[in-house]
Amino acid sequence: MIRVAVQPAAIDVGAEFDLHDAGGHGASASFIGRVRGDGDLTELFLEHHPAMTEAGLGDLAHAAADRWQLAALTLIHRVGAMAPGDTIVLVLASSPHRSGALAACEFLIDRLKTDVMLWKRETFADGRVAWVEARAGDEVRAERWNQ
Amino acid sequence: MIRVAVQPAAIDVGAEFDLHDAGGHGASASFIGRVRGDGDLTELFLEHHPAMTEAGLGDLAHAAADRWQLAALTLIHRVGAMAPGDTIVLVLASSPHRSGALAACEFLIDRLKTDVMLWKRETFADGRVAWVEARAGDEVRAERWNQ
Amino acid sequence: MALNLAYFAWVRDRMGVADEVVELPADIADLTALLTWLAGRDERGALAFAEPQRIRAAIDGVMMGPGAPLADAREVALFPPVTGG
Amino acid sequence: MALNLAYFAWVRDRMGVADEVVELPADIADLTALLTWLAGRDERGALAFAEPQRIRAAIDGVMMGPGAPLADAREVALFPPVTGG
Repeated sequence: MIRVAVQPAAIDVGAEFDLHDAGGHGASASFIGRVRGDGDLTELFLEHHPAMTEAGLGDLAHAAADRWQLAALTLIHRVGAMAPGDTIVLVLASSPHRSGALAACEFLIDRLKTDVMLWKRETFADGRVAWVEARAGDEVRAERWNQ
Repeated sequence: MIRVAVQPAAIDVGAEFDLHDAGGHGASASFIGRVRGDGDLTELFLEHHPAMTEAGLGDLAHAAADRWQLAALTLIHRVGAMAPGDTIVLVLASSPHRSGALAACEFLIDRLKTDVMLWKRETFADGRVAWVEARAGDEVRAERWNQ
Repeated sequence: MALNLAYFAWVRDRMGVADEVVELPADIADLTALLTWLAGRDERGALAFAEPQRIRAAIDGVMMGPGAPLADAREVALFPPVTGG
Repeated sequence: MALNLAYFAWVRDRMGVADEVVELPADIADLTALLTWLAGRDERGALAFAEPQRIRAAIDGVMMGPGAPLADAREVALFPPVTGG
């Protein structure tokens, strides 16, 4: 089962785990990314492209499911306005053995930082607003998976 | 917060996530291992050493927390008799950024398969009982972390 | 040639609009030429596209490199490197 | 020298007991010698320790290699390679 979603609503991590785990897979790896409140951040806004963002996540999900023969995969990205502590992204990958689940999880979080149309904008307590700059290290991590 | 447990009781994954996530960490990675029902397996029994198993898990947990500067770590291994679908092991690692959480999670699951005093015994529908043999690949995966 | 342009993140902020339809001169054949043309067209274009190496593009929903031809393109999306996850 | 031995997994199955106290001959100085002595002592020992390369050991709670000396040891745990996780 592959489940991909781009949603403005809060990600219900517990419900997603339950849905994903219905198969009782041998090994499940997850990654959860949350909004950090560093430097008096008050809002994180995630901009997306209505069609291309979901298509990009879907492409990554299918690539991972094929490469590691996954039994189940959940890939959910929140968009719009979020507060510190909110879950931005949830990756859940399951396979009979641990290596595939762990590798797929890491691949997905690395690649969605460089391949999917999403942009972060930060608003701080003093009113300052800034678009987050892409990090060179993210490109390096994402590139590893092509080797 | 480091939480390590060796327990005969079922692992309550949702409750452990809630406990672990109380800090609202930037990045959380998890690994869940479950009993697979391959080949008509009816019971998986995990034998442990009362003192050394928990000490071994504790040593690994502290090594990971130090190496990746983790904000929180949960490492729970079930022992005794289990049925297909039951959770054997739960690893939860959190850090401000994704790389530490993901690496710690993988390190812990790799190393606990070679460094911690636990032994699996399988019982099948036809009454056959067999101790699981250690796999050479597990040694190779565990050894990577010393490089 | 009429072309739909869509802008995202700070490219949209600097252009002041989320999308527009432009009438492209016949000699603008690829993405690099399009960015140069937009940067020279007006002040907001100069602000948004002064550093073309910081711009990424998709043609009709597919990510493309700077040399990609515009022939038959219906929509070009222009945006900074992505920062999701 | 009196020494506590503890067995786990199939080592325990083959030895028929989970632990025992043995009176060790004076010339049994390290783990390798202990395994050879146990394998030669009786039939269950021969069954459990015929392949010493398949045995792992801990002395007083610390994992040790085959050359580890037994001097001052109170308990030696003998077991197959672990298979948790």
